[in-house]
Amino acid sequence: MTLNVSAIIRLLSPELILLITAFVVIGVDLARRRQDDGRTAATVAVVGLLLAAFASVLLYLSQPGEIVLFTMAIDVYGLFFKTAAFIGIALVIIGSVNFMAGRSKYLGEFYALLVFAALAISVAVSATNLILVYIGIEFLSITSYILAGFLRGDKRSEEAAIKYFLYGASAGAILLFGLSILYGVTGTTDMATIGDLLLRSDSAHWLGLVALMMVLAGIGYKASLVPFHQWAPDTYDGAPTPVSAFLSTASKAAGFAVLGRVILTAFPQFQPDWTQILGAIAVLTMFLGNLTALKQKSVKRMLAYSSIGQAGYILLGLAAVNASPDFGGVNGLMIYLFGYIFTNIGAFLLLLAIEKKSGGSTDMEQFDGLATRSPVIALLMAFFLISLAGVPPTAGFLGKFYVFAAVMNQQMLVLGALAALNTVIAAFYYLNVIRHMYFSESTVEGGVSASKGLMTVLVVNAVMILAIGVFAQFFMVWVNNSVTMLVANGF
Amino acid sequence: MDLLRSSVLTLIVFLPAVGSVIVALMPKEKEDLIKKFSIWWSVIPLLLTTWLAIDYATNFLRGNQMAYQAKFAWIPSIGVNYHVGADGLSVPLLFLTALLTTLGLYYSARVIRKRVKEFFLLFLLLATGMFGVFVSLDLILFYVFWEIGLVPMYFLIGIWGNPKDRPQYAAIKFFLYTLAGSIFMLLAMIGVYLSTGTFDILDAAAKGVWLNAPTFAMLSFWAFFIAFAIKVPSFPFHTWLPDAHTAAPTAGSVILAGVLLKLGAYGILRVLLSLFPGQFAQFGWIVALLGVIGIVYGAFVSLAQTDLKRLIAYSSVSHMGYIMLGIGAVGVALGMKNVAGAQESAAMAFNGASLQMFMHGIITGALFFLVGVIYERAHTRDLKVFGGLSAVVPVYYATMMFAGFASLGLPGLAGFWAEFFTFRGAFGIVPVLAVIGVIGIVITAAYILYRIIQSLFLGEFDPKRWDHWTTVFGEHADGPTDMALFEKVTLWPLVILMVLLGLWPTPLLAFFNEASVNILSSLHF
Amino acid sequence: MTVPLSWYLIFATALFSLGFFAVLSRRNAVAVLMGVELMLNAVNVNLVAFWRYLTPSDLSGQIFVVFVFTVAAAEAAVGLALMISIYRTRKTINVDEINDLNL
Amino acid sequence: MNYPSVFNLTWLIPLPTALAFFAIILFANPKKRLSSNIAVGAVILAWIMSWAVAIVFFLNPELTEHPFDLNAPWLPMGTITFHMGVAVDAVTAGMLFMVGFVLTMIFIYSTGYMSFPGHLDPAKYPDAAKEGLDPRYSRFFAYISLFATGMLGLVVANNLLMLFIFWEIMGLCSYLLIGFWFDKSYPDPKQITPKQAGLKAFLTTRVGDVLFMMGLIFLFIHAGDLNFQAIFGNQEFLHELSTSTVNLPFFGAVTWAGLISMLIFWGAIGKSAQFPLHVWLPDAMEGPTPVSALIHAATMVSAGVYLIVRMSPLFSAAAHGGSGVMMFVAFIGAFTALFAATIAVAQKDIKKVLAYSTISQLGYMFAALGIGAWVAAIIHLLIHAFFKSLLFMASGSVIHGVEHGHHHVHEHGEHGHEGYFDPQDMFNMGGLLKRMPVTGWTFIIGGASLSAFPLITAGFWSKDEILAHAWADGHMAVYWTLAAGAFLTAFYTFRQIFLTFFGSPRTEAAEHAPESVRAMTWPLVALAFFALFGGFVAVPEDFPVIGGLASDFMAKLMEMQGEFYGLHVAPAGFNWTPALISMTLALSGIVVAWLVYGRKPLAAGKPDPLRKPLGPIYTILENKYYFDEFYHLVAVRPTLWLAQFFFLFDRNVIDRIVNWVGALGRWLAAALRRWIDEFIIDAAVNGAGLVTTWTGAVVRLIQTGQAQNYLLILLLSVVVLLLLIPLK
Repeated sequence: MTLNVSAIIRLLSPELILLITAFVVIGVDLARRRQDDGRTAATVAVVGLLLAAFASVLLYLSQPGEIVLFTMAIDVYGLFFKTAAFIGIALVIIGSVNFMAGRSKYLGEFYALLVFAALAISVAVSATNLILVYIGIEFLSITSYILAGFLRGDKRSEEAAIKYFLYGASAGAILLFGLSILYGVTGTTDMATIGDLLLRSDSAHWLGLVALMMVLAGIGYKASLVPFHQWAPDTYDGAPTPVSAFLSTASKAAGFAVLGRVILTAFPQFQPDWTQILGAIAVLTMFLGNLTALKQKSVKRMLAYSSIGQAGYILLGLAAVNASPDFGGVNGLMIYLFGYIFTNIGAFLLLLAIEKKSGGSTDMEQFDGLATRSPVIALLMAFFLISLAGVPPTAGFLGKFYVFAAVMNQQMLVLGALAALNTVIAAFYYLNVIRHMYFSESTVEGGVSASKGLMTVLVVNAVMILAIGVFAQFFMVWVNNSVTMLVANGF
Repeated sequence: MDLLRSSVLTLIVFLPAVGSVIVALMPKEKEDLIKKFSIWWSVIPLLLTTWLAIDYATNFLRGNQMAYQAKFAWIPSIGVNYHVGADGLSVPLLFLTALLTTLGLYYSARVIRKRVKEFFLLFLLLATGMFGVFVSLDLILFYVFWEIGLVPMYFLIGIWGNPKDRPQYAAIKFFLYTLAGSIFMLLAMIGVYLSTGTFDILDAAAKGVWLNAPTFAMLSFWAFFIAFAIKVPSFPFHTWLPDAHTAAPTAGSVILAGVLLKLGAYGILRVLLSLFPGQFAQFGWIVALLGVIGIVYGAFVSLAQTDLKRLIAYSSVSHMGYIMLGIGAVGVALGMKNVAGAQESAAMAFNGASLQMFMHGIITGALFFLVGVIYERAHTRDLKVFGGLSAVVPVYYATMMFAGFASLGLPGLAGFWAEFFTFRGAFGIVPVLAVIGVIGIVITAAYILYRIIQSLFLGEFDPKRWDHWTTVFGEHADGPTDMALFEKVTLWPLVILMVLLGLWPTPLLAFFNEASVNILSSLHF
Repeated sequence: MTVPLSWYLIFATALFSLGFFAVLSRRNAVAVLMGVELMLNAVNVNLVAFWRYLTPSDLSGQIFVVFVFTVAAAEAAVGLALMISIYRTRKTINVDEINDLNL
Repeated sequence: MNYPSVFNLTWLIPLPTALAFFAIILFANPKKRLSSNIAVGAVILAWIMSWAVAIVFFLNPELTEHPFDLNAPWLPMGTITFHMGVAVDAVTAGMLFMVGFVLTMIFIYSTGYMSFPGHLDPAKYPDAAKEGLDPRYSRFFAYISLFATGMLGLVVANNLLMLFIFWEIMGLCSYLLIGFWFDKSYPDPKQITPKQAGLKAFLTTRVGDVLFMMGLIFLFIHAGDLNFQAIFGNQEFLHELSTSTVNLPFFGAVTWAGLISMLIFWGAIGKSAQFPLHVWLPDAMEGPTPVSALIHAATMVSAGVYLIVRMSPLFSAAAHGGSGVMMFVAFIGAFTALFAATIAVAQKDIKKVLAYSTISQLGYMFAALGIGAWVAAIIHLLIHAFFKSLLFMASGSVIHGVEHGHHHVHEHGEHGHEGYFDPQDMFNMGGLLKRMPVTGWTFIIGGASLSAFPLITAGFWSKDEILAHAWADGHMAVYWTLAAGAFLTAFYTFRQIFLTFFGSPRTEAAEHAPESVRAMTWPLVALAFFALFGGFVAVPEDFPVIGGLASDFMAKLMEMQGEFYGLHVAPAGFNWTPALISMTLALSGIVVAWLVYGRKPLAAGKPDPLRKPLGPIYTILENKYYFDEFYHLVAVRPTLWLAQFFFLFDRNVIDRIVNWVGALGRWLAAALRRWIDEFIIDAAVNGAGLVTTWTGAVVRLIQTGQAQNYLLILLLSVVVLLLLIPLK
């Protein structure tokens, strides 16, 4: 399939926009004056991200299914994740302007890095070639390391970065090892071809499995799946809060997207195997995340564990993937992630307001009586938490509903029951924060305040959460379309 | 008229939510405005439900149909619809909900003093959840409203609960317990879809659920049942109730006892009965058994209480047992199609259970208001410090007598009919269990008379025994003052209903009987 | 007589394990990073061997190796920068001493 | 069939008093006199209507063949509709005649009786004390109005469900009225107070009521209806009911008719205070005396008898089907008749004696029903109501007088003895006939009637009828038991009369007791008339001399009505032997009483002369065979104990289970953390160390930091995943 240049430019327009944006951001930053708090660079970055998102939507609407440059599939599946990730990162940027302004001198780089991360995600979720998968993941990782350690001189931030770095580098090597085996077995790096070839040769079966396991580890760590999750709590906890928001949402979504595409296109015939393994991993992830979150005293760390727990639910969609049009699993994963991005970004960014008041602490005590001190912030937090807990009519409910439905559809009753049980456990610690906010007497005087940008982000997130829950059909049409294409393409 | 009929349920359901949004937009200093607005706003659903009842009675009572239906696609890709409708079972319960909501708001306007705006906002939101459950004809919609009702109640208990009663513990227990049940119900609902291809209750019932997969059918049945049984609550899932009721603010307890508990029973009748008649026939005896245990056990435990509110909370366990007994009997009867008289008995048991839903709502609602009346004055609910109030606060005494005797099932007052019909049905179907159940009647009389009436009202009033009296408005007082006007306005409508329905239950019974005949005949019974 | 493919593979696996062992056993972060580089290069051996033995006509194996080199370099750059930054604040790059964030 | 139009009034009969109840509690409450006027007016209206209906029925005996029945649709029940309605047959007419009249008399009497009570402190209720009326005067009239509604409704109800409803409403009123003086307490903590008595009454009868309801429900299930005429007019159904059986644990196979009858009879046992549920009635005397007269003598307690009268066709069908339920009724009745009479002998409280006598007399009626003497039971029911309410009201008048006397003494400055004074204790009385002649003489008339003083009292005729039946039908055990009871009845009645009215006053209070107001004495006189002459409605036709002279229309009427219901209730006929025996026994009872108490009046402060000769038996009787203590031990205590047990069980077991689950979760969380820290990581590290040791490498080569622990886990996880592959 050969395409002319203009077609390629059209299809890669989101990536190109991001690339240009990133450089413009750096350029703007170079021209920045002292008193500027990075607002200009951030604005450019946000505009670029939103433009890219817009471009993705336009592309989505044209229902493409082309492979560009032999390595990138510009299909609705990828575009869905791109859109979600771009919007998510844009929200993170808007919310973090005030926070970052006082903390770092290199604001332009920060926003540029986030744009680069968006680009990395964009590449990764489109990749149909092992090489590009690896490049995309590593690109994302490297930007993430820098972002996590962005607050130079901040011990926690640095530690978060180095832990993430060491873990990520090793995991990347394992991923690479796995990919090399895949290449060795099939002689190609194109995933669709690999899928075909593996289907035809029985002898390569066990080697394929080895590759699968390694790929699972190498990509699974991005999605913070147990047992590849251990970096996550420390990194989410230590990294600057906007970065944690990014890592636990857009980056994680990319992990799931890539994992989904790889195992669906390269390993379709291993479905019986990965169904079981992913199911087990999902259960482990849920239990470990939720049970550990129970004990946390810092809300940020609690959210870190909670996002591990959430990853477990999301993975259910992949574990229970099937060909049914309504509860196929992948659509559950996607709608879950879509809602989760808004919810978790909201919850994490809201911590900025708390940190500002407390000087960095996000302990439960900081939340005591928040409802009387800052009712709007408390209400938003409660709303995010309720969505995370999966109470209707929020996005969190819709996502859970779809992944549960997929699990039930595959008649994995035990898995469904365990997931349901986890919902209850999780509700306990989410409600615990609400309890502190609404029921407890304040131990701290005075309300917390959020900058305009942050407030906007929080409200937008809340509205989106509600919108996804209520106008579910609108979003489900998008999701289902994406899945249909994916299924038509490979699976 | 047709437009009104097709939109009235939607209006009833969402008006309170709209009201709570409006309250949210009001400045929180304007407490008076918030209170007045909420009360009057809640009157609109009350009027609408009243109209609904009258209209249903005049036009649909012999029509054998689900009236006021409205159906829009919500998530058409999986066949989830916004599908609402009301029949003889839901119409009275809608009215009950509207009535208790208005009364609760009206009462709370006088006694809620902290965080007023949030209270009224949440209370209105709660109404949406409750109305929604009673009109939903789609499983997912049902679940959504079911959960929506959960959240405001959590806040009501936690924030406005009495600090002495561990409200935070009670609130979280209430929430988690209910959630634990309902999340499995969600799985079962998905199962219904996978089996029938629809989430619509009526369609799914017509198609039959898991007809060829008895194991799935059984699992689904239990998932649904446990969710409902927790909400009812049926023994042994009842332990959240005493804590929640005791801790909740007065109006919260009223709604909790008056309406929220009914959601579970309603769910069993509306959802479980029509979707899983086969399993119901098979396991109906367990339902009935739990009901009987609940009746007797709850009554005995009530008898041991010395805290007035906790006593009434446990009495709810006992009274909800009647509902479970009735429902269980209906289930057992489904398996007795060839037995003469089983059909009649089933209809009566159905009527008894649904009557109990309504009657318990007004009676226990009134009782919780009455607890509030004394608590606002004495600031204790310990029965040991009272006595002789009959001579001091005669109006309060009289009101309590009506509610108390209605609660113990005295003929001529509302509670009797529920008991009578339940037992009439149960004796025809599960006589052995029913015989055990009647022990509860005696014990009920014992705790109402011995614990409540005697401790509170009889004997000589001794002002020395308790000296923290205030008036209901918080001013110091030397002894109890009789019910204030707003308390009378709150309680007397309920008392009037108790008497009227006690003497002439026919109008209410007509609704329920219609539903029972329809639902049972739709089960080819 | 040519060297069989399996020799390369065994060598690569050994190298990979050695790298991993270094990653696990060295306390100095720079040494850990070197371990990672070793692992990546082990894979490169794999890739080149596969290319040479299986698909000499298709360049994708070689391209892969080139990209791995690039990525490894970028990774090393970022990693070293991080370590410098850490050394400035902590005066150590001992991995086991960088441990303020706990479970 | 054209009915006299007055029958259409029937459904209105319970209405005026019901309206009076609501009018008083809602509006008239603060105005005491207005309240009583409303109540009295309402009851007079009810009385007029009752008598209109009753008398018209008496005048048209052919109506017994077509009892009046008026129905209106009421309760939709599945596909059928249950009807409410009223019916008038001879039994209803007779009851209406009695109830309407007695109610009115007692209402009027109450207006006088409910003056400011002695146990209250006038300082606390200045307004009421000034008026000289009970502070809760209005409330009292509201309650008795409601009660009147219950009783009248019960009588006119045409189905068992309505009967049950009114039955329970009366139970409520009984509870409220017994505990009317809820703030009364006694220095002796063992003495039961009104509030406890009310509770006891309600709960005891509740036991019976629940069984009654079960019977009702079973009947409903089988008959599909509860209308009396529908059920009893259907001989086929009754036959079927008496032949189909049900297997019960312990009892084996019994017929449905037998079971239902038995259950319903238990309702009557509770309501009519028969053994073994008799314990509440004596304590019910804690209520104001009009209440005792009304509820616990004339009307409510006899409703139990009325119920069995109503249900007799079923009982008789059950008996035909071989069930022993009729024998059981006869046994309980006869036993109670004698049993209660023995207790009455040793009571010192004027009202308690009457209470036990009521129990005993109700026992006669049940015995009559048990042996099939349907007519006799009804007649005795009606006549007993008159003389027993008379006796109670007269005793109330006495109490009132003594209390006033007591106050009089106190007001005049003799504060010598501050101890508790019991105005109901007969040993505090004596010689009252002179002080209170109307009360005294009417009491004596009532007492004579109760003792079945031959020929001139109504009680003689009605009781004789029962005894004659027992004799004629060969129920010798019943006969002799009842005859012995008759002796005791005469004895304790005249013991009471002698102790109260004769001799000289034993206390100053009795000395100063005034005659009661006219509102109280006039009803006594009116009732005395019926106590004397009411019996002439049932003089056996073949009674010597007066047999044909006096009318026996009532007996005839009931006979006809009984025939209609398929009950064969031919009159026993007059027989000298039993008549003479019972006459002799009654008279000898009076004579013995005179010998013990009348011949040599008891002096003040002296114990009961019976105490010595009877010895321990007296103590047992005085303590009512220790039934209260026994029930306390086997019913009350275990119930409370059980309640406590269940409560603790709930808190400590069932509730804990949930908390345990919660705690388990938290524990797991903690454990997981520990486990990961200590077990997995340490083990992994140690394990890796071991491996290195084995391979001869440097010991403790691996000294991981936390980040490297993570990496180790990463490695191990991958290894584990790879190890899974061979399992495939």
